[in-house]
Amino acid sequence: MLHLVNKSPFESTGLESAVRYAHKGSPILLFEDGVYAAMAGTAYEDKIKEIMSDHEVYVLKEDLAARGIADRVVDGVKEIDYPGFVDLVEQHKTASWA
Amino acid sequence: MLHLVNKSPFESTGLESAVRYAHKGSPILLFEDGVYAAMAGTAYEDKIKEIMSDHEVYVLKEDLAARGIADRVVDGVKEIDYPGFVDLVEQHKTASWA
Amino acid sequence: MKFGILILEGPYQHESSDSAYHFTKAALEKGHEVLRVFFYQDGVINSTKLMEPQQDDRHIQRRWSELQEKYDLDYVVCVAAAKRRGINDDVIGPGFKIGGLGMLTEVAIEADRVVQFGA
Amino acid sequence: MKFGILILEGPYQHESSDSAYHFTKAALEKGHEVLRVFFYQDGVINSTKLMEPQQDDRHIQRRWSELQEKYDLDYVVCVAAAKRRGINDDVIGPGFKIGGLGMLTEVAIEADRVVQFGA
Amino acid sequence: MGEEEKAEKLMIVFRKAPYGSIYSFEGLENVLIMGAYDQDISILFIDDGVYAIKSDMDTEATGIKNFSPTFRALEAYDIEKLYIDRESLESRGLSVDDLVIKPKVIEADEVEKLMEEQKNFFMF
Amino acid sequence: MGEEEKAEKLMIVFRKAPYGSIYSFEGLENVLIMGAYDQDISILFIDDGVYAIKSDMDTEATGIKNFSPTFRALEAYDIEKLYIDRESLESRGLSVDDLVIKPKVIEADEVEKLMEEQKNFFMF
Repeated sequence: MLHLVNKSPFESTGLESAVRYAHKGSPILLFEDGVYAAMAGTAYEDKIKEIMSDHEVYVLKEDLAARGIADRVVDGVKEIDYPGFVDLVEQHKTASWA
Repeated sequence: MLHLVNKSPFESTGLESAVRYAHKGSPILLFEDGVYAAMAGTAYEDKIKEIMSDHEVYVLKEDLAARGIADRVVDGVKEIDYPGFVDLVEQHKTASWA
Repeated sequence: MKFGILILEGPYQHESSDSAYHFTKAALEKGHEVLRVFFYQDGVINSTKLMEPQQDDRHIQRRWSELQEKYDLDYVVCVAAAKRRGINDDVIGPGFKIGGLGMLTEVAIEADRVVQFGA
Repeated sequence: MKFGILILEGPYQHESSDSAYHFTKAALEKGHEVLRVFFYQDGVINSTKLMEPQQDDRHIQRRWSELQEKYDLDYVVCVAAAKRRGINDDVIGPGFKIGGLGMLTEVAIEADRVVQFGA
Repeated sequence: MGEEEKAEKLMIVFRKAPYGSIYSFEGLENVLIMGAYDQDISILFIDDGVYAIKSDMDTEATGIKNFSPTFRALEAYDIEKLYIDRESLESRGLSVDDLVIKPKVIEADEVEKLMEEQKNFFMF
Repeated sequence: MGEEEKAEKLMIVFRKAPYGSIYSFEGLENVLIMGAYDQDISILFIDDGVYAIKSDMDTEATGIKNFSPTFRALEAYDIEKLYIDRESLESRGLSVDDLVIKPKVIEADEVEKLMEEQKNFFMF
């Protein structure tokens, strides 16, 4: 199952919920304000790295660019665009942790 | 300064922000989904008790009743109604941590 | 005391517009002055007379309009925010008027307290 | 693959309606079928043709209407949610229609994937 | 699109607190309509959604419609597959005795499993 | 209500992330209007609001209007009292060099003090 997270990890517990319920191996896609969770150098970086030990973490390029953090992505996070987002949804049932 | 918090502490970091910036002695009013932070027996109870060592914590009765938790309030939290809310705002400048 | 009220969220979706209404009513009943209620962001949607909630639910626009009439209140719906969301002079209920964002600054200058409701 | 799209938040206030639009467009461009876009909760406000955003901003209703025309899509605005928020047949833009919540259940039955956007 | 003949597995997930936002109310409206379609419906309560079925709600002073009676009526709609996440419940100071309906208590790792079993599901 | 003669201290607080919601955009519109009233205006960035002034924003692919140029224009409006919370900035992986404007970095305990000094303030 693909888990969609669209809220900043500094403001909302959406990503924590997704991770609590996601089985090992289930991918997580960060978009909208959720992309801040994929930013290097933040207080959340250790947490996202821990999440990446159990899950592929994807981040939406369009939302990274809008926020000026396209060059600050934590190593190992996979950047995708909207067509890539569609492909992921094609491969997985999808839960939205708004 | 009076700090207004209207989001559940399980969903949002609004109360944490309020507490980070609030000076010792500044009151906090929990209303709307914020009232869950004043509920006894939750995983948040220790945290609200810690907050109460530095701040008066108020909770809006109308929102407690709506959620069926009027009889579950942590000891020491002060219950007020809308007229009491107005009185608090009269006494303090007011910040909204939505 | 002179209050100003700022509402940032729409009716029904969030409790904020209910809270703002109950607070405003309580302030008036205590004899305070409410200089202006300013509807901004999705708050502008509180003003539409086109809303038709279920019979057994509150009618948020009508409730605001009745409060306005009773206390002769000043309700301003921000024009820029309203235009984005499809709110204009043809759809606002009695007692609301559309106005510039400067009218929010005026409240900040003149009110003893501005209380904001949202998100 | 057959997609259904569910939108729960209003235009401009949240990025969700932008994300839903870009996703829907990308799915169509990849050759997928989009059985229905269902507008629920504040999502119903995406449909109002009364919106007039600033000249240099996107026009969210018009963008949806153009996509509908290009791909002959089925857009349903939930009647109960719409009535609460002042959205009715007189204000919806081209390509939108107002319909019952059952039409969301139909999508859940028939689509291979329903993707929801909001809050 | 018309009605299908075979029953599909569909689920509504409640995960937001009641009254602060309309999510749980409009989610419940969705359940009632789904109930009329003769499908295989499940309902799941997780996160703050467990608060949606707390007993003793009295919304009169807020002016907002109390939806508790509607949750109580779910059985009349033959919706009987009700689940609730133990950790969400316990961390929020609740037990099944505090609720207006009595969902089956499940563990966190069953949540994704239930979701995966559905044809489709919605989260409110 | 008409314009006042004496300047009042007014403040806008940015505390939400940009683009996910309209809070920062409509908060900025409010700043520009306030700037025309000849008052004593301050701006404060805390929590996710620090992200509102990150440099290098490129919103083209999202279709949303980029408001960075408007923040850059604040000086032209004689709005020079700009503050930012150090902890919010650092915990979000940013330094002042990453920002399109250069607010004065303050500590968390100065935030409430700044708010208290105002006649009124708004939080977006």
